[in-house]
Amino acid sequence: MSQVLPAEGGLRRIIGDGESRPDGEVEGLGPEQLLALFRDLVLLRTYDERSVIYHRQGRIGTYAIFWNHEAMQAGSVFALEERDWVFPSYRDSAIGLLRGMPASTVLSWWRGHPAGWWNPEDYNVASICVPIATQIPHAVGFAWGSRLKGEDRVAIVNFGDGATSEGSFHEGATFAGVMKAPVVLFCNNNQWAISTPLSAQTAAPTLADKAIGYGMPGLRVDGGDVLAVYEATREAVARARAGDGPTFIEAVTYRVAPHATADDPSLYIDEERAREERENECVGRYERYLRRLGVLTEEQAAAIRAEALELMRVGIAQAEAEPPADVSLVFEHAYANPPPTLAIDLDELRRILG
Amino acid sequence: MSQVLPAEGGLRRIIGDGESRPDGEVEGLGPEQLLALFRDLVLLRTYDERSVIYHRQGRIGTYAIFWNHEAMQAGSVFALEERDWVFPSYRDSAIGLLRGMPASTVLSWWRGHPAGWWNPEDYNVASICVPIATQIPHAVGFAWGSRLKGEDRVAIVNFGDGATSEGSFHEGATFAGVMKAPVVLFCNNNQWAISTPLSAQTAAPTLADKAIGYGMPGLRVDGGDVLAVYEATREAVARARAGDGPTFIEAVTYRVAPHATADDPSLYIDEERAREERENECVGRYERYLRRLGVLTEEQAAAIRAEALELMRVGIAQAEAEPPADVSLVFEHAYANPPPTLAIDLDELRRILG
Amino acid sequence: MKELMLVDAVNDALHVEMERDPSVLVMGEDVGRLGGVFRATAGLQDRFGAERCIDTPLAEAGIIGTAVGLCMAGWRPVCEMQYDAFSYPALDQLINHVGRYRWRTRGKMSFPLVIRMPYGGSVRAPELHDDSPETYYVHTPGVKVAIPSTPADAKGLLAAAIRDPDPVVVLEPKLIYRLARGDVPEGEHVVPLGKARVVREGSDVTIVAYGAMVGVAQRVAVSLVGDASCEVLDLRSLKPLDEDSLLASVAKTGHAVVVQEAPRVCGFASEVAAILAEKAIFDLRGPVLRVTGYDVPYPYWQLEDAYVPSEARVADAVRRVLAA
Amino acid sequence: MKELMLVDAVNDALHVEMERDPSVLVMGEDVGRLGGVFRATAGLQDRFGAERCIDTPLAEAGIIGTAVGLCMAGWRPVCEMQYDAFSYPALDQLINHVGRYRWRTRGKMSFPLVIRMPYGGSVRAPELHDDSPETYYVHTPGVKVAIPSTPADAKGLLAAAIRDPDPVVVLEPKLIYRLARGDVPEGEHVVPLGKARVVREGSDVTIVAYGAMVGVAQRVAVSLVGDASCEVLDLRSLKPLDEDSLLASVAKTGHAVVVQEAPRVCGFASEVAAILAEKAIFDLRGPVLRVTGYDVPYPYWQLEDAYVPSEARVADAVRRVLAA
Ligand SMILES: Cc1ncc(C[n+]2csc(CCOP(=O)(O)OP(=O)(O)O)c2C)c(N)n1
Ligand SMILES: Cc1ncc(C[n+]2csc(CCOP(=O)(O)OP(=O)(O)O)c2C)c(N)n1
Ligand SMILES: [Mg+2]
Ligand SMILES: [Mg+2]
Repeated sequence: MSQVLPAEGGLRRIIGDGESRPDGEVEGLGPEQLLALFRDLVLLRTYDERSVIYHRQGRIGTYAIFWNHEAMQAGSVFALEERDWVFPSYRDSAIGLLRGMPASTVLSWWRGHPAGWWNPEDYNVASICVPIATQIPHAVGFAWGSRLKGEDRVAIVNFGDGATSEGSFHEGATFAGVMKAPVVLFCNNNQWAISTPLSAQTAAPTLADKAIGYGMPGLRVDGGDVLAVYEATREAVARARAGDGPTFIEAVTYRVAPHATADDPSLYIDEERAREERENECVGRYERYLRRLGVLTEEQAAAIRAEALELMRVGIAQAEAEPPADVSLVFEHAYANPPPTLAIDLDELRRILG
Repeated sequence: MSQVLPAEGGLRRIIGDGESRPDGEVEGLGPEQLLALFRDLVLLRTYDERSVIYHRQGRIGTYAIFWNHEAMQAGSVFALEERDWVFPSYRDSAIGLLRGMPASTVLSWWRGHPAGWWNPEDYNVASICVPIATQIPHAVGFAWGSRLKGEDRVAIVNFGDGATSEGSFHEGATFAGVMKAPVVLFCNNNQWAISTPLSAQTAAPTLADKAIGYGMPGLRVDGGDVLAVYEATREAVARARAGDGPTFIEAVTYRVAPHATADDPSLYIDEERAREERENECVGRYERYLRRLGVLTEEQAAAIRAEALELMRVGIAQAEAEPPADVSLVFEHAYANPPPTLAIDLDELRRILG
Repeated sequence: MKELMLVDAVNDALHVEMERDPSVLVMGEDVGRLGGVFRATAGLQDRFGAERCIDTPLAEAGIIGTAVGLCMAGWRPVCEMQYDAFSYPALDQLINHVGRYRWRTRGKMSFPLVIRMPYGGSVRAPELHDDSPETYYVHTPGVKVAIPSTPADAKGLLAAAIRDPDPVVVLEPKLIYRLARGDVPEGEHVVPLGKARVVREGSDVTIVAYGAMVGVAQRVAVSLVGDASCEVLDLRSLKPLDEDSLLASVAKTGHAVVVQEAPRVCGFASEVAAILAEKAIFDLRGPVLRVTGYDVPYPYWQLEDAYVPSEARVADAVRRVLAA
Repeated sequence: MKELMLVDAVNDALHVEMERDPSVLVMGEDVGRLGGVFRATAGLQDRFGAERCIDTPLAEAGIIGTAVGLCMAGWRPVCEMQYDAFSYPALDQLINHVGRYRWRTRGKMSFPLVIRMPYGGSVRAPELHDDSPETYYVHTPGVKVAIPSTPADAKGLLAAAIRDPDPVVVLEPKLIYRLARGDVPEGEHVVPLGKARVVREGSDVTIVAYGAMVGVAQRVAVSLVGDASCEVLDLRSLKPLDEDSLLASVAKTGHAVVVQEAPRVCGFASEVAAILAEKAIFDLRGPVLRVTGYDVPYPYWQLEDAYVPSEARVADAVRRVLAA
């Protein structure tokens, strides 16, 4: 029976508020790494803000905004080795950028173009998962299977608060505990599932309280504090690597943007609470921390932003330069050995399309 | 956010061991009730033992044995009012007997005869549920719906330790917590799911530890102690009636009989542990308790057994006297307004059967 | 009569039926405060309260599973699945319980629940917002399936589904939620299940369709005027199925083309073709052609127009059956 | 060659393939210590260890969901679903991931998992131990489906499924697990997917069947000798389907009867009939009749013989197609 710490009550924090609450530090993170983390945050933030604009311009389709989720994405991935795998939810569509995936790839996904479908093995990033919570068993199976093969690979799976209500979460977490899979179940608790508040999702005191039911530790961290997210994930990854099994991390934040470009949160969200959160959004919070620490200058920050913007300019240009997809792609890749009917269907389709 | 007691560690017990551990008493249970409870236990035990014989004699089909589960079934149902509903698993097939259902009905179910399919409203006992854990959302919906209608009805749902791994358990429990449904989730933890031990089912320290993840209290009780089961259930039912929502009860026992008549436990079970448990089986344990209390005499016990045996004799006779099912029953009852094809199919079938 | 978009006709039906029968409730993800991601349930929570228009946890099997229990408590739940492909977690409850429970009680208890969802493609959406799952539902015993193609039918079929004592799955073609506009009777309006609609009379070939494919069939029929006289039949309800109208039409035309968005193998078009091969074999003067989605995953949207049956593909099939 | 029962041929295939390929593992409920409730996996845990023959938690969606991840880690999982009707909780993973993931990676990653399960009725079992779920599987893009009717095919088709780079569902007719005995090649034995088997030659009518219905068809063919010359075709694999053998046989006989245990609407018999209505319409000299389970819940076992296609019903259908 695995040793279980009771889930934490308070939220782990490192970054102070510049006033009463003092700044902390993460052992082992030097200036370069602190800057690298800032670069990651800016990259994701820029991707997100540009995407909303591209959507308005009709250059990409519906888009799931992740503004103010960057600290959870960047902080958790920063705690991984390159060989570790990430299993993103649709909310984490751009997480591959942190692994060197071109922006054009993710933009193409949102443009409904085949160039948006990558080979997970190229980045150790699984496909964007649209059905809520269903990627959790995938991550668990991958982690368990890697361990069986004697490979030192950890998997992290990102999902939301709403996802914890799905049977897929439960069955994935159950397997993770039993198989002692080296996996991190990373929950972004932004307190909303589209228009459904956490209070309508579960009666559990905290989401981390679910962890003990799977025999794994449950950590709670401020999801807007990239350093706290990093440190908690690092701890979970170390536990996984040591063969001590899975960890559930609840990162608490608040969704301040619409669920997606098609959504109108004014119908349900607490604007007051959202305004507060916006003023304390995760990228600015970290930037102010670095300034206080004297690790980041105006110029560096500006340069990093410019770099990210440039990357997006290139990205959208490349995405828009993609040649139209050939109809053969309707049939290709569905099977390694397709049933004979598919080739006949393609021929007929070509004949009709002329 | 509902008040949550942390799940209990030790097991609740009332019945002593006749030696070091003294007997307790349940407040409010007088001699009649104590005897009534004994009658229930004997009735179920007799049903079970006769069924195994009937199976060997080829008078019923495969049968899921519940020997030594009687205390959990009888103790929990004894804590309900007639108007409260029971949602049994296939392991609890005879639980309707405690609500006045004729033995012939349950025997007919195991004989694959339509007479075994009852109207739940006649006994406030739902249909026997074969797919594991899938009856849990039914019980939750029923309890929630009854409350919405302003009806004072509690639901109890019985399931096993293995069932707690299913998504249906998780989603049902999640709804129960959120809707504050007046439902009792009663888990018979007999430590086996066919040949799968609890250790391969979950890494949770105890099953009761799952309760906090749904914002409900988790109680742990000795499943072989009918009085402890009764008292814990009474507490949970009171909470439900008071509008304070669901409770999870883990009743811990050990499966000493084969999973079902077709099963060969010698391939996996711990015979040593099983022998111990058999010596401490729940009906005998309660009988010895009543003797020590001086509430039950040899004669009474014999009479109660004879009564139960007679009821089974009548039951099997009635079940075997059922006329063969008419083929029209293949089509009836599937729809209230059947598609027209069904009548045509029946005519054709009658023509062919001649 | 007032002119409504299809999605508003759905909303109208829900208002009218909840008004009419206090045991009807609506439940699903985001159906309450938000009024549904397509606004199909807008206004219901304000009108009937949060206890009869319920925002549920994000758990489809839990929604359908608790709905079974709600039926046992005397409710008539109308469950929304947010999208077609997100209804699959509930298939287990649907197959093993929704379709079987009435039978289990030997007809003593009814399970008048409704499962409604937007379905179908061509909406330029991310993966898994485009499925046509009717086969999974119509193959399941004990469950009925209706699919409207007009605002009036969207209201009338949903009303019929809500009043029906059996479980009914209503698939709403999301592509035309706002594209289809039409006159809808005000107040109570019921379109009985199991009655197909002859959308257009013709003498050479019967084009059988449902949902968003009815519009495609109609446009093909128009485009072929002169070359071929096409009868367009909108099935409206797959189970019960109006076999009489189907057979009558094919007896007249002698030719049939069946259109569906779903993959071909074991799709409903195959069922229609099989019925014709059994009951209209001597009326058929040519092959029965199925124009369907392909037996591959529904593609990224830049290619979806090549996947979903197009006017060109349907017209080509019509020409081929007539040429054969 | 040695004579084996069908279930032992399954067990033999698992031993041979696990021996041959160290990346093959077996997982499911009670497959390890117990060797499966039908003993199909007996001996595997002793032979290959608890890490390659895994007793999983009681969670079907978890089994198939983690199997997807196991594929990504380089394994070839063979998942047992304990019974047909208990595979439904995993349909969501099957439809939304198993059948789509390879496509999602643009063919770069393979998902060579196998889902095998006992299926079908007539075994005098309690409710929900009798389903024939092939439609749910065969309608799903990206997934292949094989169904053996003999011990040799049970071994050979399972071996083919395990070696196939695509996901394959293998449905094993539990009724004949121990009733069907026959010679089975020892060691490696592969029966390619997509090749039907002419069980018996005939000239008047083709009886198309698979699984336990092949035996029924054979017995009917024998019983009708003199009245009608029946060709019996065992499809063996529903996807890929051997259309050539099907069409060749019907081109010869001009008549077809298709038999399945599953409910009729959108069953595979409908698919076969639809293919004939499209590609053999001018060969057909009578209606295509489907003899199937009915569109109602599979009944309690005292009535199951009236539900499952019987020799009498199949023979009656043969007479009717020839009389038409
Ligand atoms: C199985 C399934 N059901 C429903 C949906 C529709 N849907 C998309 S996002 C969403 C809310 C998810 O909330 P949460 O898990 O908290 O993640 P967040 O969006 O807040 O990051 C829903 C219901 C889906 N994608 N998958
Ligand atoms: C969904 C589902 N999967 C598998 C089965 C087959 N099965 C019948 S009983 C059983 C074990 C159940 O174990 P548990 O929940 O502990 O209940 P117990 O039998 O011990 O009372 C299994 C796997 C089933 N009935 N339903
Ligand atoms: Mg959320
Ligand atoms: Mg058990």
